[in-house]
Amino acid sequence: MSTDQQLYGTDAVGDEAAEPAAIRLDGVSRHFGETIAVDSLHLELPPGEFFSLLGPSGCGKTTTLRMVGGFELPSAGTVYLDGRDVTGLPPYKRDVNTVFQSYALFPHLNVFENVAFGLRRRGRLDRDAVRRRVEENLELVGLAGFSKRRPTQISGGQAQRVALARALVNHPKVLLLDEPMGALDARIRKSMQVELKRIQREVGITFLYVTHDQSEAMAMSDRLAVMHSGHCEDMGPPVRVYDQPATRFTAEFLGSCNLLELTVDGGVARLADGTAVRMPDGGQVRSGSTLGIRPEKLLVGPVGSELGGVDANRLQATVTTATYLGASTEYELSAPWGERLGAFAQNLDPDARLQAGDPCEIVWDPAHSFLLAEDSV
Amino acid sequence: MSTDQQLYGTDAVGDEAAEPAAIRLDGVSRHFGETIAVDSLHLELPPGEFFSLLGPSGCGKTTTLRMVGGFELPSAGTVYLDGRDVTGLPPYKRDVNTVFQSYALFPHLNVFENVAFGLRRRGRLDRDAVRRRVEENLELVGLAGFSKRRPTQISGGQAQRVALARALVNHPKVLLLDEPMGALDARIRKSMQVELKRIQREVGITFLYVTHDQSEAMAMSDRLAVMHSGHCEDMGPPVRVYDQPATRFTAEFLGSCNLLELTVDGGVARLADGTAVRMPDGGQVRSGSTLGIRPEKLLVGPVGSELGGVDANRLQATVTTATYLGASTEYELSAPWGERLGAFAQNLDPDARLQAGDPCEIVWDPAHSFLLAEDSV
Amino acid sequence: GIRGTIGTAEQVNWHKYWAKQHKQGVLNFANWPLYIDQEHGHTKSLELFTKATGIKVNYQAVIQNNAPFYATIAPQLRAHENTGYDIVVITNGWELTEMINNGFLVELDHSRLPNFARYASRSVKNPNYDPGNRFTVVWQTGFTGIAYNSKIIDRPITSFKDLLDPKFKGHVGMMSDNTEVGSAGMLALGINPATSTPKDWKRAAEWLLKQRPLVSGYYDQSYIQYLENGDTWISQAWSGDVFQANASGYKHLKYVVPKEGQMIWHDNMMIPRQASHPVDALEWMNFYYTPKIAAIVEDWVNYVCPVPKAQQYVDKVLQDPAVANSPLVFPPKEIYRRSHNYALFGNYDVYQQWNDIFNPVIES
Amino acid sequence: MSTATEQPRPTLSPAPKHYAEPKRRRRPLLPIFFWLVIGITMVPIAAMIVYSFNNAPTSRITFVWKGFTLYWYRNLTQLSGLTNAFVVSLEIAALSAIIAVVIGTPLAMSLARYRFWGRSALNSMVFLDIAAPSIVVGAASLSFFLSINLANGFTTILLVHIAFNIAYVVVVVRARLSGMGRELEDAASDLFANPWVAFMRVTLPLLVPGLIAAGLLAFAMSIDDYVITSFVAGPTVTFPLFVYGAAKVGLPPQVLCFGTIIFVVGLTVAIVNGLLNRRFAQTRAVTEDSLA
Amino acid sequence: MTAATIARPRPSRFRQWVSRHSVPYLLALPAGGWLIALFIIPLVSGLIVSLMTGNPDKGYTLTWNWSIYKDLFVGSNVSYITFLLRGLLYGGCATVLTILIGYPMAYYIAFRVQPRWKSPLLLLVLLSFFVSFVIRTDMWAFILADRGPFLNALRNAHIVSSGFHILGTPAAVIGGDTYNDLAFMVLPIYVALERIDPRMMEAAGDLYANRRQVFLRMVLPLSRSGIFAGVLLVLIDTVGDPVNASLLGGTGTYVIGQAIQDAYLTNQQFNVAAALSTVLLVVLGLLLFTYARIAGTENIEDLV
Ligand SMILES: Nc1ncnc2c1ncn2[C@@H]1O[C@H](COP(=O)(O)OP(=O)(O)OP(=O)(O)O)[C@@H](O)[C@H]1O
Ligand SMILES: Nc1ncnc2c1ncn2[C@@H]1O[C@H](COP(=O)(O)OP(=O)(O)OP(=O)(O)O)[C@@H](O)[C@H]1O
Ligand SMILES: [Mg+2]
Ligand SMILES: [Mg+2]
Repeated sequence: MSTDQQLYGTDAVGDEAAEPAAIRLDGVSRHFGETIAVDSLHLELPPGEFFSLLGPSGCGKTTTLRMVGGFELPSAGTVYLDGRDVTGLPPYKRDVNTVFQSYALFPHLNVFENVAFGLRRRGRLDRDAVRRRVEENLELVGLAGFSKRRPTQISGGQAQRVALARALVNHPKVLLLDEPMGALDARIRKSMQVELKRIQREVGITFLYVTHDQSEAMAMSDRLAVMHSGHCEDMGPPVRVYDQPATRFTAEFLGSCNLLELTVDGGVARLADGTAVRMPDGGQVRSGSTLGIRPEKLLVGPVGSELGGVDANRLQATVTTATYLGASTEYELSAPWGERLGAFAQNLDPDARLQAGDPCEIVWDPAHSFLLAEDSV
Repeated sequence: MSTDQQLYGTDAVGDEAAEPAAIRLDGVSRHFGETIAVDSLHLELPPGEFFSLLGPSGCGKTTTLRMVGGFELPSAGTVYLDGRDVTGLPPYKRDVNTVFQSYALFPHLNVFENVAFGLRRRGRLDRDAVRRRVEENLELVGLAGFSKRRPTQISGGQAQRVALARALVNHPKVLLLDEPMGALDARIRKSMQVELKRIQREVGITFLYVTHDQSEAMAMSDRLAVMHSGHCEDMGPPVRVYDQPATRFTAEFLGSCNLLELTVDGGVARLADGTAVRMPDGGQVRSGSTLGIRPEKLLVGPVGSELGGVDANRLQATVTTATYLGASTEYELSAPWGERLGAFAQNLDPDARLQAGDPCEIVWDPAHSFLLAEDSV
Repeated sequence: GIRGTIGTAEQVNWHKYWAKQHKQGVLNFANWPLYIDQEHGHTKSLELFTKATGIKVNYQAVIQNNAPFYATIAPQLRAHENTGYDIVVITNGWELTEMINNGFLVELDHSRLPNFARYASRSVKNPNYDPGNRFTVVWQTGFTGIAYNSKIIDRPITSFKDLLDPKFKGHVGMMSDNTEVGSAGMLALGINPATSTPKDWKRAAEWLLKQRPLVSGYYDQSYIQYLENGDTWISQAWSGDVFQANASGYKHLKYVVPKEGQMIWHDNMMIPRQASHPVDALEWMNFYYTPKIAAIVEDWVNYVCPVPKAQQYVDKVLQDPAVANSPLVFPPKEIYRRSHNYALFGNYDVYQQWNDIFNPVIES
Repeated sequence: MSTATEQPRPTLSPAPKHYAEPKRRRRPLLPIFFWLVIGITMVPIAAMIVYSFNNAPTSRITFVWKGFTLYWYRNLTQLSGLTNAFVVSLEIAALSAIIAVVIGTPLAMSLARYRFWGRSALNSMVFLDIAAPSIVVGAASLSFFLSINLANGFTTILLVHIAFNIAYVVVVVRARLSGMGRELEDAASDLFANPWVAFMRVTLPLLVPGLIAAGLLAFAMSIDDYVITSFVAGPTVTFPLFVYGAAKVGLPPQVLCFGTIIFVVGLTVAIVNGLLNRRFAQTRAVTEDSLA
Repeated sequence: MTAATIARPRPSRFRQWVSRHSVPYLLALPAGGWLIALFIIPLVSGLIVSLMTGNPDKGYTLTWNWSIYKDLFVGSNVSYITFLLRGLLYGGCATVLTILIGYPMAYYIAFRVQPRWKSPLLLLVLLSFFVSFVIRTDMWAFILADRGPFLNALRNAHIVSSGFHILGTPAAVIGGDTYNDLAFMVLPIYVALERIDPRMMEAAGDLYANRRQVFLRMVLPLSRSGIFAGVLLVLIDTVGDPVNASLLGGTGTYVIGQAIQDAYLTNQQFNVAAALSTVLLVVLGLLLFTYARIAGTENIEDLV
């Protein structure tokens, strides 16, 4: 697995000596007949981390989660919880709890009984202790008054909180969440994100969070892994992964991105039309490697407007479409060599906005761009 | 209906004399037993306009659309399609076509037959003509090769295009779309928006578009109406409605928004802590009226950074949370008087971003703020 | 393979057998529907029996037809298992022969049947199908002749030939039981079924097929309804049914003993080999063969009474001269003389031959 | 609205199945036809109920109305043959229903919850069991019992009834299970319930209405079966067999009484169960939606 | 990965594999076994018995007498072929009738009544099932009897001639089959119709299809699977059914079902009976298979 470590340069590997990783996947794979859902995956979560698995539909996120939870057996590889090999253990013998995408609340039990279910099964506590634990966890998710309600009598957001409480009440070492917000609508979702983050900070247990919504992942995670057809494309803190993606897929999946082919002559990197461009520091460019610039890093202004610093890269272009989004405007620009570029500008004065057809100047700071080696492309 | 006109100042009413409106709703209402789905609604769409009905779930958008399409009969009011009263006509006698939220493609017919369905029913064209028309419309939506596929064998995005072609092939006077992107995921959605806009420009027919996604509405519409529990809250071009919302509901529905209570003494408007603030021009302020500022209009910087112009409003505050979203960062700030404010900053250099706890300076240009009279609140 | 019946019989010493048996106070009686007295659902004869002997009778009218019923109990009998019945009532015919030949029946202990010896009519003693009544005693006797609707048919009916009269086309009824049909065919040709040969059977079948176009249907016990409501004008018929019909208001239906003669049959009580209450069964047989009980049953059933002395009882006590004086219920000698027995089938192959010849007449 | 499902989902967002007032004109042909047919189907039922109260002189049903009486109900058990037959039918129906549910439910679970070699074979077997013509099933069973020289009677009836009831139970319960989705069982085992506890605490409680329904269906199928039973009954007489036999010479009124009683009881049970289901329906709806 | 975690022995993957994969078989075992022992094997033994020869006296022994299938239908003195065809004819007519009657009813419940009325109406359709099959059939015989109230009324009103009768005619048998199996047709069609998204019909209307066209081009094609399921149930049930034929029919309506019953239960010709039932099974199987091919219905199992 050494190769992967170099590639991902994860910061978690070092300190095993101290305390064992909360979760460790060691070359775990899962095949369903022909389809390879997960392909020799390596993961390592230090205790207390909020870690997200991010990826398009069908990339193997759920399967990975299910293997950690014990709902699927890996076809190969080992799963460690807390340094212990649990690969073969059934779910009910693992110190892990899950918040299911559809919550999977027991419709025949009321909220209280749902939350108490796990404690009852373990039977380590007497009735009062159970009552207290359940009460305080309902408190925690802000559903103090709802004990007697049935799952059918509460809203999606509330159901989601119940599912959370039902998992947390067992004080698991690790909490698994499979697109817990999938069923919620945009507004509730936003507040739940904040809520969830708060709770994680309070209880301080490890969260393994599955989602295909990159903004959600970036907003909440300490680290995230971008998965693609069963294997891990990139892993690291959100800022790193967003600003310096390791692969083209990551770059594009985490939000739209301009990717420009580079040619090198005379040690200078040039764009398609030959314009010389400054590179980000430390990026050694080869012909065929690609320069990436996020649309929000492209400053767009009327020709001659003095945007950016002295050592910024500059291009002339024309606006092809300007899409008004309220808070911001999205521009589609055509570069001199005809390629389409996307730019993104926060809206301030309405009259400052460019219209389709306007000529314009594009500016970006080399430090805001990144390089992709062609092999990763 | 006079009152509404004053309130919305629609620009379409005047020119009935010239050419009749493509759609005109005249005090149309629809009751379902107790619930009032639509409440005496007035609408007027000039030919060729892209008009959006925007509003929260259950506000009556679909019902309105269904009445235009002829699937519901109004409880009161009249529906005109280019000047003709069609209130009582069944759908198959109206020169209108609909793209349904779930597409409602006929599962037992292949793509070609689905698209040809309307033409065959009308039977005005011979087989070849039908074939040609269908082909060219599949062309138009970029599904040239798909004639023989069954609805089950195509993706959501493609199904969506088929539904569109199926409607457009009949050259209707008006096209009705009920959350046509509802079932698509964010990415495909984005590209479909552009597609749809392009097509509308090409065929140049009137679109009545229903959605509850404000950015979608603003990105595509010439004009939009914000609906709320059956009646129209505000109507106009996106920029106007976003930057100068008529009501509090509109302001908040179209995107998050800071709303500050104002008090007036000595002819000067002051915030809760007494700071004097400059008003947008022409806004006559009364005590109890509210000042609205969109988060992206709030510039946030470290204390002493010289942001904004000379006549900008300035406040000292501290960052409570900073949420990283990749392209931008969302700040929650606490104002001196304790109120929470939202701000929104495009990400440029990572190190320029503020962290939770940092003291900061908030700046906004009076022209970027708007006033709400308390009665509208 | 599926076990056959032949060779399943075993030698029994009936003295020892009866010595071992004793009364248990229960009797499971399998009979045909509507074949015992019923007054608003009460069965006087059985109630008297229970009162007299303390034996509780479990009377079940489960027998629709001989063959099907025999088919249902045959497997048990072959397997030497209890059929659940202590008395079953079966018409003389192949099934009965079969049961006797294969030792499926208990030999009756006539020392316990004094009433049979004393009261039984000569016509039911020592029948050709069960010499010496070793295994069976008669429950009812019946005649199969011709009945016709005197309202519609004005000329007298005297012969089976009349069943061939084209005037009656589409209104002639026949029985669906191939034994009855076959016998009718032979009588029509002047053949005595009891002594008939397969060659005769073929001729009879030809006659019947000739007659077929006139026939409106081959009916089971429902034939009488068709007579009553005039769908059939002339039909093969059982004496008792016609009598009951007359009694219930269809006076215009006339029963005729054709000049070629009529068929006589006997429904017999018998005890299956593994029956669990044979003594109780014998007690009932004995009890039944008293004028009083026979009369009570007869007054309702109206077939032919096996106990001549019942006539007085019906007449005097039950005050029912119609039944008492009916030649069909208490027939005079010469009626018996004009009655013929069915052909006897020695083994299955013969019976099968009969079926193959006559089933095509009926099944269609 | 931001789940990433690629396929359109027709069942979302309220789509009115019926138009509320104001209505368009419709000629009431359908309702008239519907109620006409229903009316016709009611005729024999009505006749049965009415004539069970007819004061018939003989103990065969007759057309002429001789006045109202409860006599036949009061003397319900008068015909020992009929009563026995009815009791036998009840016993067989109850036993076969219970056994079929007990052994059919696990089969349904394995079919609904697992992918395994031979699954489709089992499925087709269950399907065939329902689809096979009863006359063939009856005949085949009889040939079987004959060839193993097993004398027919109560036992054989029971064996065969269980055999065909299993299929009905499996179909009903399987539908119920797939409606429930396996997520709940996953959740239970995630909450430290071993498979057995998970079944007892989660699956079973949610399955109860389904089991009741299955049981009732099985009971009905068994108590009403004539064709198959007629082959394997031997000398044993069940209610339908008795009725069939009696039908040839005219039914005793008590048959109608029993029929009426079955009718009333069955109807009430069905209605009660329907209401029960309605109560569970919402809960099922929730679990189903959340899976969509 | 500390030495400790590495050193810890891992439980045998194989044992888990077995324990997890044996579960479904254990669950399926009782009922599956039961079905094999008392459904599949009997079906086979039915075939075996048909290949036996003998008679109830001597018993029957397996002689692989395939020729019986020829003998039964070619030059047999009892024309079983007629009975078979008659059964198919009656069954077919009944099936068609149930479609013609059942479809409108299902349509009415599915589309024309408020949701809360649907299950009550369905219950009405099912109501006759709460009366014993034999009783309700015989009640028809009782009501339609030649001297029964219904026909008498007709005769007195001189609507029909005095000779007119219903019982004993093929019409009576087909009618009985239709009546008894109507619900088997209504239910699956109703289910299929319920599955149709009403917006599908609105879409058709939106595309200029009037109500007739909406029905012909949308509803009918989309309810095909329901009709198929109905045909499956009704045809199978009616073709072999002996009860209606013997209670409502007469001598001219003798069908294969009765033939099988009589061969078994009257004449004890076990081999003949077994052969007939095997033939019936095969014929029905082929019929429905070809129909499935024509109707292009996917996975028949789903229909049940
Ligand atoms: N039980 C299963 N049987 C067969 N294939 C499966 C099964 N479960 C998952 N797969 C396949 O494995 C791949 C990964 O599935 P998985 O559910 O992990 O993706 P995912 O990332 O969770 O997608 P989504 O975001 O839609 O939930 C998919 O191609 C899926 O089709
Ligand atoms: N057929 C109906 N019967 C009863 N109430 C209805 C019916 N159709 C709509 N309503 C009610 O009318 C109101 C408006 O419904 P409508 O579908 O127009 O809202 P909407 O804006 O389309 O919501 P969404 O965005 O969820 O589609 C809702 O309260 C709904 O419950
Ligand atoms: Mg998933
Ligand atoms: Mg809507």
